[in-house]
Amino acid sequence: MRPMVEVESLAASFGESAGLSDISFSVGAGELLVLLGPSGAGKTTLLRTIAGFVAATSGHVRIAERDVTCLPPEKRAAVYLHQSPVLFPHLSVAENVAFPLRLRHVVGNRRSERVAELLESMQILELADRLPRTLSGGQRNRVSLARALAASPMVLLLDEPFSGLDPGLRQDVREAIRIVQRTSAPATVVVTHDLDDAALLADRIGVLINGRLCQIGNPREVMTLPSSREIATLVGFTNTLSARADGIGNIETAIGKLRVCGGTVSGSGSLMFRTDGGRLTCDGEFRGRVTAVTTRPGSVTIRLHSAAGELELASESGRLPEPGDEVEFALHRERLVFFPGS
Amino acid sequence: MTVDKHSTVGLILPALIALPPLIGLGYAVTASLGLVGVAPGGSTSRYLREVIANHTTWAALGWTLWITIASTFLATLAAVFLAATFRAESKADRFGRIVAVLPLPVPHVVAALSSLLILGQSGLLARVAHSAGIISTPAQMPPLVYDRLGVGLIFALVWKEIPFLALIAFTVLKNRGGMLEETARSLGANGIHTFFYATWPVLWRGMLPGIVAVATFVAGSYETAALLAPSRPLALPLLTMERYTATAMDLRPGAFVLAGFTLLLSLAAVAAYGATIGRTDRLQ
Amino acid sequence: MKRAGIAISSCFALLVSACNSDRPEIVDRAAIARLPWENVVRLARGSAVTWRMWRGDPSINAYIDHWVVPRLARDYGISLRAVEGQGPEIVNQLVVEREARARGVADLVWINGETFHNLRKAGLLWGPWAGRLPNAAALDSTSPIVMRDFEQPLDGWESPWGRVQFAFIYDTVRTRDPPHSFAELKVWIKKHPGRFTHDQQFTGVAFQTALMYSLSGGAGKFEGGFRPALYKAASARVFGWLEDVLPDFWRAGRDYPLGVAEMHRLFANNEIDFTMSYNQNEVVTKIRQGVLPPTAHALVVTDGTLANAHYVGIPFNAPNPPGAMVVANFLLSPEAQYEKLRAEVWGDGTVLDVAKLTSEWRSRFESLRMDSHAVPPAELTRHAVPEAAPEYRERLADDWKRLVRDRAR
Amino acid sequence: MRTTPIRWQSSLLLVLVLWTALPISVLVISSIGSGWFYPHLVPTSWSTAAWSELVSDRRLSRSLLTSLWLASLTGGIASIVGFEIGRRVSRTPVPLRYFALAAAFLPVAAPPLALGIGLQYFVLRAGLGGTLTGVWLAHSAVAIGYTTLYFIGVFAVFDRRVEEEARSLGASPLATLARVTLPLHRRQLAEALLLGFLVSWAQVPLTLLIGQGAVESLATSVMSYVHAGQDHLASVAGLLLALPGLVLMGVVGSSIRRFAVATV
Repeated sequence: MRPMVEVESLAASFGESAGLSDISFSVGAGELLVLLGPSGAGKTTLLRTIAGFVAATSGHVRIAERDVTCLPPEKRAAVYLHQSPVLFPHLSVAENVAFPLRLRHVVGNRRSERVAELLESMQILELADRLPRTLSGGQRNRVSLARALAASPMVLLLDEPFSGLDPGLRQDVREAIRIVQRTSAPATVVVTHDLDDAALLADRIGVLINGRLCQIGNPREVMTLPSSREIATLVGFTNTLSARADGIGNIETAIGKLRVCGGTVSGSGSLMFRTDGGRLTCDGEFRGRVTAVTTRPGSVTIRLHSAAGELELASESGRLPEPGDEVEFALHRERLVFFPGS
Repeated sequence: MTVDKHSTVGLILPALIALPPLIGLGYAVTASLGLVGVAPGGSTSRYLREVIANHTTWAALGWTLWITIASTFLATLAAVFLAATFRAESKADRFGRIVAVLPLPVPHVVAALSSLLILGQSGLLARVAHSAGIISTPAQMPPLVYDRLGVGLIFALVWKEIPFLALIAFTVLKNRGGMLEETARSLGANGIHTFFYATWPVLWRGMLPGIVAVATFVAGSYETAALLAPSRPLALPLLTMERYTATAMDLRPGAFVLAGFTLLLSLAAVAAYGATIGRTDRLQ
Repeated sequence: MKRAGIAISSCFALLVSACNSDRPEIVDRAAIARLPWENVVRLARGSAVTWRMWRGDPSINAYIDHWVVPRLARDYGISLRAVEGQGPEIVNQLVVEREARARGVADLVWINGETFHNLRKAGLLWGPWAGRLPNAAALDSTSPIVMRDFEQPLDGWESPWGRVQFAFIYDTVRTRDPPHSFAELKVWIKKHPGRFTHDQQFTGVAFQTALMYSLSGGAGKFEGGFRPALYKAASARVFGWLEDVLPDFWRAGRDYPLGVAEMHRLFANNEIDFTMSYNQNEVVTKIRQGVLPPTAHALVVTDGTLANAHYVGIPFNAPNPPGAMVVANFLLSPEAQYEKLRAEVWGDGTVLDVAKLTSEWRSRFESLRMDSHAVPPAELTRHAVPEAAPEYRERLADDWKRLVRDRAR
Repeated sequence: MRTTPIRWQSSLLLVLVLWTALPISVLVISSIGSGWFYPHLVPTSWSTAAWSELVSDRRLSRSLLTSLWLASLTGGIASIVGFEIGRRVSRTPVPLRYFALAAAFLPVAAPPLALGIGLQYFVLRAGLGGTLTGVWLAHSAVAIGYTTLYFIGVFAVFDRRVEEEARSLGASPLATLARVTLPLHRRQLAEALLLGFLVSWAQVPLTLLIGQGAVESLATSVMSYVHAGQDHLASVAGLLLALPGLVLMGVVGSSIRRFAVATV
């Protein structure tokens, strides 16, 4: 796929927040990259540097093979959308969407047709004459995206579009983003904290920590084989056991010995796995005492105290233990990840 | 649109506005040292010493200070009282707030003229007193204009200051008053207690920058003093103008000393304003 | 953003040039003095003349704005504009303009004794020019009051305009038998505490000067230039007289009205029983304007009432000297002097010698009926006393401020 | 939440109305009453002579026109320059903002008389002494201080993300200013124009010093009429001076409150 936006060893700093250093990646037309990372990792700074609101101290940004590093925002064909949708308060919805068209001297009924078309695609045609302050959160998001589409951008940069939205609204926004993908297929970069949104939307995921792009790959790869301890905790590896590896697959931990497929580096480190990395079975080789049972929408997790400390496992079967029961559990070898070092 | 390009421009432009007063101060200082102006000789502190030694200078300064403090104090008192009275959203309250603010755009010279017509020795007040039989000739009327206490002048200045301070008081109470007072009330404080422990602390901090601004403006006001101030002691602006237009050449540099001095005072006011703004900012 | 900046500054520059275009360029100044009169008039035709004068008297303003201005425009195409400026301000203004080497604002200035003295001393007047005015031929050249300004020869540096005499104004109802001399005045003041005062400007100093002459044996002693020793003794008597009477002054002499207008307001509002004017006929015009009550009447003291003339001068940096000369000449014309003399207009004495005029003008001047409220001309001339050297007045004004007004009481 | 009991309020309102109306009504009576001397409580006769002077006497109408012309020009330049400076200052880092605030407050705090005395030499050198332009520049120097303070307040609360969105959607800096920033601030610009207008409208000492008597505004004419003892003409000039402010208060009334909120 032809890269629509390329970032090459980019570095930038913005006020007190972490400076970006040596970041390189590219996103093809129609592809959606999600940027994950703890807050203050520089995700927004990276987005604003691509958009042109922050000056890169070194490195290059190319959009459709054109070097835009030194160009002002309006000449980059990259539309940046703020966290909560920002509409022009003095213009109606139709006028907001028409704004980019006016700038590109699209006139007369060609423009009004295009506006109607865009509003139609976002299913908000009936809001055409409304003023922004009279719209609901979801409607404002759709207008903002429709307006972005009107600029027919080559690159779409969405800064935390889901933050602060209730589940129903998140679904609505995800749907709107897909429409954008389908209609003008810009290269899209979305910054978010939410793993579900990342998994549902992303063609690829990039993890940013302290201003460095630590890992980039398809969702499954990043979610199951995090390349560092921080990424692992970020993508949901909540259980950590201190362990020693002998280099050929045997791992010694406080709760017992176990094998891991594939060779690992020898030496002490920590073994990490998600709540679905183990399950309660009557003939499990490990023992633990249940301390709490929490039911979350869509999943039940059991918190148990083992020789190696607190662990949290997802429970599949209907039977639920009571806090205080002694249970046995087994670990799925292929879902464990070992990281050497402290 | 990087930040640094703008900060330099953002710095130069405001500095341009401060240029006229600074140039004025520069010229006033050089002229008062005799370096420039009518009889430019070598730099001499003669004029400076003459003004400082002259008792009319201190009388003028003292008197203008008295007028400034008296009028600003009364206006603040009235503004706070108005703010406390017309608090609610009823029609009467809103009407009260509008009337209180009405004189804001009326020029100072108009207030001074009205004060002259009302409080003059033979003004409206004297005629009311006459028709009420309290006095028979104007001479029996206590002098309220061109008088040592400057009552007429204070009346005009207060009439002009109240709208400005009241507006600030209304705004401060609307934005920051509410919650604090409700908590005080819920803790059983009666009207007066609430005022002193909840309303007043917020109010005076919020009004402080406005009070400093108004005091500075009143101290420098020329037209009100020209119409209402006494011939002795001369108000500072009048003394400055009298010396500036004096035909005797050695009196003129004294005007520059006084002008320079008042400009320095306004610099101090800016510092005071900065300090109060700083404090109230930290409060928000 | 740069384009916007350029646009703003260019329209600003345009504005500045537009406002300055009405100033005529300056003709070679010295040459004008030698030009024949027709050329001067040709140069002045269609030009603008700014006249800085005291605008504190509505009747004088009416005479200038509604009588003089239209005629100048009709006869000479000159657009005359009067702007505010009394003696001290005129001197100060010219000093500041010379110091800043700036183009002058005023073409003509209304001045007299003290101001003429200061301007001449500081070389702030243009000229000499007055001698060349055609109408100057009709001046009352024999009268010391017209041809000598506070004992200073005119030498063509200023052109006479009018004659005035100092007079008190009192209310015939409130004061049945007014005092006729300074001695009687002193007795009257003590008997009516708080009902007498004088102002701080020109007319107030005139009162003090007249008092000085009366207390030191008449104006004759003060002729022949300024003698400091005489001044010291004479002024001591004046301040002694004042100190003695001050407790019975209005507000016990602690405050003083600023100018003659404030005096009239205090008098009209029954706060004091005397006001003063350096124009014997002012009482007439002020009654017509409703500023003074109809029962007011002028009064002249027997010890001698100051008479002096007032003049017009041309500043050293006047942008339009020819225009100023034509205006000065018009002011000396018989019709201008006659209109000015009429009591219901201004009542300002003429500086012309009626005998030198044509018979038709002579009869019109003599037939002018004196208003009942003013002092009869005969009595006026009998008591007329010329002003002495300007230094007397200047020193008296400054010393009074220092010794009387500003002294802690 | 009220601190003074209700029944006091109506009488307080009456006192407030009297206090505010008295000075203005005295001017009205004085402007149409003739022969209003002590001890008459009410003028002996009424006449519109003073107001007819507005037509006949060139001096009063001339000073009215001068004032209108000066005040609107000052208002214009002050709102434009104030807007531009306020906009740029809001982009500078915070410490610089305090410097800008102090710089802008200086011409406001400096007493106009002292300012006039200090600047008269330079105005004369520039050949602007006694000219309308000179006086206009002096008034603008002060008015711009006021409007800059006002706009620094306005832009401190302005959400600049709207501008970023416009730029990102392809608008050049100028297009952003023309299509977004300016339309959003139409009302504040009008208020700044009013503010600049009122600063020049009420100014006296600067007009006297820089205008050197050749430029007579309505405000200075009030003083010269008082010194000439013509109280009725002074009252006419005074009422004309008070009028626009009071009328505009009605029209822009509520926003005057917002204006103060922005500056404090």
